[in-house]
Amino acid sequence: MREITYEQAAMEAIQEEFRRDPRTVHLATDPIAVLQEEFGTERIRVTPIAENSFVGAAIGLAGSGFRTVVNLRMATFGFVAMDQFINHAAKITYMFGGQARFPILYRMTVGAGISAAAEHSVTPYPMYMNAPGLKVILPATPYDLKGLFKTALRDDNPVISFEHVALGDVRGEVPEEEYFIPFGRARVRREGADVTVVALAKMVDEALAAAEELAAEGISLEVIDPRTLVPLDRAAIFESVKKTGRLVVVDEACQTCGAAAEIVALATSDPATFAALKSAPARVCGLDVPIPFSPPLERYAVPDKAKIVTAVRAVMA
Amino acid sequence: MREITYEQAAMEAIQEEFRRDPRTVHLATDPIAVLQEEFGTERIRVTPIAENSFVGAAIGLAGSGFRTVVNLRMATFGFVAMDQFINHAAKITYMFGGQARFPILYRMTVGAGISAAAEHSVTPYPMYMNAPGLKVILPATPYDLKGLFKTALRDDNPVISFEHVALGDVRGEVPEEEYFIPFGRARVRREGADVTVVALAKMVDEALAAAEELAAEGISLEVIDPRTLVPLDRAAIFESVKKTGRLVVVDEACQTCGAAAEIVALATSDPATFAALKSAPARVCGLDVPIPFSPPLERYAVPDKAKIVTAVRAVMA
Amino acid sequence: MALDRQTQIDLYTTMLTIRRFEERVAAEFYAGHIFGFIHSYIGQEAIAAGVCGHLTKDDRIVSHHRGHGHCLAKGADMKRMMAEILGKKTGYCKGKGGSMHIADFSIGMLGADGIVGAGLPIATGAALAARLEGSGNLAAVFFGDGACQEGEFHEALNLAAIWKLPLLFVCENNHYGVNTPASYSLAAGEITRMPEAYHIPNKAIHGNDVEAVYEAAGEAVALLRRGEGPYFLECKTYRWHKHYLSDALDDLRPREELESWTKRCPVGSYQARLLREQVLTREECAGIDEQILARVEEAYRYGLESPYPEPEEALEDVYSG
Amino acid sequence: MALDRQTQIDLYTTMLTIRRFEERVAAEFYAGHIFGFIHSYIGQEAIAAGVCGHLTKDDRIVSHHRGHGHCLAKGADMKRMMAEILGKKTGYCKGKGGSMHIADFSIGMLGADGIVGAGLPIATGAALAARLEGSGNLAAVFFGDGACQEGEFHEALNLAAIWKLPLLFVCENNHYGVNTPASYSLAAGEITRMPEAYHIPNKAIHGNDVEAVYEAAGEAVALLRRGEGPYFLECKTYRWHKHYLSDALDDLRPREELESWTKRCPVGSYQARLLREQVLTREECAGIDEQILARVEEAYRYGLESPYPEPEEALEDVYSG
Ligand SMILES: Cc1ncc(C[n+]2csc(CCOP(=O)(O)OP(=O)(O)O)c2C)c(N)n1
Ligand SMILES: Cc1ncc(C[n+]2csc(CCOP(=O)(O)OP(=O)(O)O)c2C)c(N)n1
Ligand SMILES: [Mg+2]
Ligand SMILES: [Mg+2]
Repeated sequence: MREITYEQAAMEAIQEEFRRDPRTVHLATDPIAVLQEEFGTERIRVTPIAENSFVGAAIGLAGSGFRTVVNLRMATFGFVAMDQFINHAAKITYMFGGQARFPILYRMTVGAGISAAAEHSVTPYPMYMNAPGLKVILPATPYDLKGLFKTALRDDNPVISFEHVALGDVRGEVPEEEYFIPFGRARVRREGADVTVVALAKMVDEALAAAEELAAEGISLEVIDPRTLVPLDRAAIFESVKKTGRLVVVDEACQTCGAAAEIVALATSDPATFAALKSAPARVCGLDVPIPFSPPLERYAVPDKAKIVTAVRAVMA
Repeated sequence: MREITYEQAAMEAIQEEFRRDPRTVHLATDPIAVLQEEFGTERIRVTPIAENSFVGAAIGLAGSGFRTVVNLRMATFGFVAMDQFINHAAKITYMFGGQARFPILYRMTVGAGISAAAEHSVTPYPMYMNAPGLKVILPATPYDLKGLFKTALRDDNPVISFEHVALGDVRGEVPEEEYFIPFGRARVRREGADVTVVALAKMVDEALAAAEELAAEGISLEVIDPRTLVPLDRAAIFESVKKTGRLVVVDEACQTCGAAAEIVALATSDPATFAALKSAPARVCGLDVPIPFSPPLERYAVPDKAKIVTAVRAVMA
Repeated sequence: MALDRQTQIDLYTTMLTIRRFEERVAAEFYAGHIFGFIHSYIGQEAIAAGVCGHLTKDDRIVSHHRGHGHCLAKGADMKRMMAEILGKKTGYCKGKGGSMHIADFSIGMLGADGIVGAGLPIATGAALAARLEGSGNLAAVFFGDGACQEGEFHEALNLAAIWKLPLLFVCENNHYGVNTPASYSLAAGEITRMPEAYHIPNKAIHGNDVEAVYEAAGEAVALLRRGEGPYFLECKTYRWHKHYLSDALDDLRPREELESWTKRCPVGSYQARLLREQVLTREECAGIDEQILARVEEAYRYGLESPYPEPEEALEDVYSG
Repeated sequence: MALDRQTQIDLYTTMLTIRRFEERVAAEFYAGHIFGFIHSYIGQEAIAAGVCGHLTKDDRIVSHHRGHGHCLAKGADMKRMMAEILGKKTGYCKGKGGSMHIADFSIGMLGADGIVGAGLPIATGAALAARLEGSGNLAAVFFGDGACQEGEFHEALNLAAIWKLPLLFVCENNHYGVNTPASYSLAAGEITRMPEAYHIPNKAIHGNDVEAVYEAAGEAVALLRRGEGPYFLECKTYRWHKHYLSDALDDLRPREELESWTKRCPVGSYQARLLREQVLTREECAGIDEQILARVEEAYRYGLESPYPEPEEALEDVYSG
């Protein structure tokens, strides 16, 4: 199958859906040549550096019957627009009693590893998960990204796509034919018998590498990528844990109140899943520190294969 | 002992510390007469309605050797200032390598129950807990509030106090003598043998009421109020769960990625605590919905005694 | 510009409708039948009436926490408004929104909003939609002097200006944000210095004179429909009630100031003028009032008799579809 | 105003120091020895030099993502800067901050900051501190034309104006935010229309002429020290490098525009003038340059030879005390 990059997969999905639906608008602080050439500068608009204004504008467009893609670039800039995200995008459907639909796709990059220091290396999807009304997607491959974007671009709610900054240039197989990946459907990336490893975003690859290493020792990991965090495919996680009896959750976001906390809490408070657990579940998360600049510090602050291996050995002990 | 209200306890702590240290400033959008009379309008300043500006100003004051109390009123307005909270207040000590101290006390009210609808009834401390660098306190009584404020007003970090909107007028015993409550020290509000109930903010009272009701049935609850969420007194929670073998966490914040998720994940991933668990832990949290306006809906959206009782019965089953 | 009689009567009727509605809401609030946070529009009626008098259902408006007047002027159903304020299932938002969040998307009322300044960016989106629709529609956004202190206000002015959006900014300068005077909080002094900085055509008018509002809004709307970009209208006014209806909240504004403004009552002074100019007779006035009071009564009854939502409905409408 | 010789030499030396420092950083970046996001200050040196020439250690500054020049002009230690840029333990922030977050609180340099516009509110706090200290100190904040698009910029202008804070706003208008021209993004056109709206005294000057900057900043600083409230200085300039140093990022700015500005090099043109006016001889110039280059070399060596922090140090400094 042909291979394209993660970012190309995003562009393809946007182009296909913008061709289909003329009531679509794209907002970003920089011009995106490939889109502007095809759809013109009326629909593919360059915004000032004023995040609240264009995150909010998308809400007004939505309430007026338009669908908008907003590319914020780094998730750190999302904090500047948090009023529009949390007080408005998340609540507007509900507080108006469902009388209007708010189809918006917000894109932000997350993650460390590019020596961008504390402000520019954030992984804040847990905060958005705590705001009901937003859907949160987390594509880990070009294939998943395209399929999830196609779904997002037909969904009638504010969807936030968090894309790991290290994935943008990664290539992967993406079919030419149209396909959709439903929200709330996890993907088992590797089947295994001993430990369920739920891994998010870039951590999926680290978990797969850990699985490879541990297989040699006779430890068999089942690696699950939830792909969307809101909605979350609890059933897939519960089923897997019931089979393996062990759970390790790997996430680059800060540990406290993170997605991993939610996944562990869901699994342990489901009586049948809890009953199946042979050992205490473990979290392998970003340290509770801002991301430091210097590479040895930065590497230490985020999870990797070695930390996953250590955690797996511990839950197996 | 004399009784004063929760808000009076706050004022007393601020007054005492403002008397002690002239390099202290208070910022809020409204004039606070009792403070202005004593400390003057240079130090007790009325701000425009522009949250980012005054939340940020406190950071600049701190970096210049001043301590600031910022009263934002409702936590919903904090989202307008999220850039300054998350990108700056939380990270500034760290990203500058600890070369300066940032003593700031931010105050915000949280919670439902006053028919204020979705925007004005938020309980967002989980989001702030996900941002290392902030301390998060959650006083549930006038006594705790005063003692925690006294500590906060000598702490050299940004501290955020989340105060339940329904507690402001509640009276409680507060000694005349000076006292300090250290951060990270939970308070056992009721000792018990069967189930550990960790309850936050206004939920402490609901949990105590549930304990009373269940005592009649012979079920003995141990009710723990962590009082501060960052730092969190894990040891106290682990000890209690090891004793009771059962855990229910009660919090008004939305469930997903909430403080309750963190507490459950901490307890279950501590091997000794996990081993002591006789049943799956439970969360009794705010529903994952924006807070609705209409009283029957609003009441349904947040935890109460009845829901706690049901959850306790389930973990006892 | 002399207005035709029907327009004058319409303006008067809209203002009086808002007045009677708000009076009833306040009365029921203080009687303990209505709860929550109610920001009364009394004193500012001329603005909603004068601006919305030019708008069609295809034009969209975004309102703020003091939003009842905009709803009524845009043509919302009083019964469903009252039901919403009472938290009933038949309300515009099924009881989920309450006073601060009434909306009727079917008539282009995109909602009241409780976050100061936050409606402005949303309105730029509505204006962009109007521009893209290309049929001469426009958007209008109502906001207070307090909102002019928020960064979002400026971002919206800038965006509307560079994109030449058909957006009518309507600043309801009632001179206070809660108890803090705008003269303290706003360095500009004259609010129109702001749009001026962005080259946005603007005008400051006496916002209690409904014909002045109607006339200025009419000129603005004509510009907007021709696609000539945004316009900024500052309407100087005053609220009569406390910031929100409350037994507890103090009103720190000078008494004389309030009195000087209640003398310039938008509804009363216009009634006097219509009588004086013989547009309406006393009897006609009374007839209009009676009709309105009957509608308000009917609306309140409707709200009162409507059922509360079932508790479990709290779980609905978090997401569409 | 004729400057004395020492001041002229100091201004020249500061600019050349920044230039040589930034040239070395760029060279090492493109050689693969420096990484991360480096926003070069080359082309804008006159602004930091001219403004900071008036500041004492008790005055505080807040800088932005393009902050090396402000650090150097405020008197930061080049060795610790270089060590920080290289991510070393001996750096100003122990390697935690990197290029975008250099600070030296001991000399009143409150830090560079990577969030566009966010330094402005922080600077209002530093200015309030100066005011409360009451010793005629002040704060200065540097920011780009891009920052003028953010709401926080406006909130800071308003706050500084109503509180009459001793805050010097220094807008480094290099005409672009990344590749987007300010002429597109800023409706005001002339940036000084903004402070004007807030009644903040202001001036737009040629930011590549260090004496013009020094003179204007001097007048502003005098006002500020007298407690007469904020001042806004717009310095028109141009950056020579891409938005940040990078092999990948495109520079979409017109070539001729860049060339027209490199011809107006702040360092080169001032050198020519000092030679022409016989303030310095060619030999003296060469001597200054040699000294600076030696310091830069020493700083780079220092940085290079310094150890990286131990990984576990990532856990330190999240909180003070
Ligand atoms: C972002 C934000 N900050 C603070 C508040 C609290 N608040 C509600 S209304 C209000 C005053 C607003 O003044 P103005 O915009 O002039 O409107 P008015 O009430 O005078 O009609 C304030 C401070 C809020 N709702 N939102
Ligand atoms: C809030 C925010 N939005 C976007 C960015 C990404 N960004 C970094 S610098 C920059 C351009 C800033 O332009 P300007 O303020 O003129 O400074 P210059 O780079 O021209 O010196 C942008 C958009 C950011 N850092 N912060
Ligand atoms: Mg007002
Ligand atoms: Mg620029």
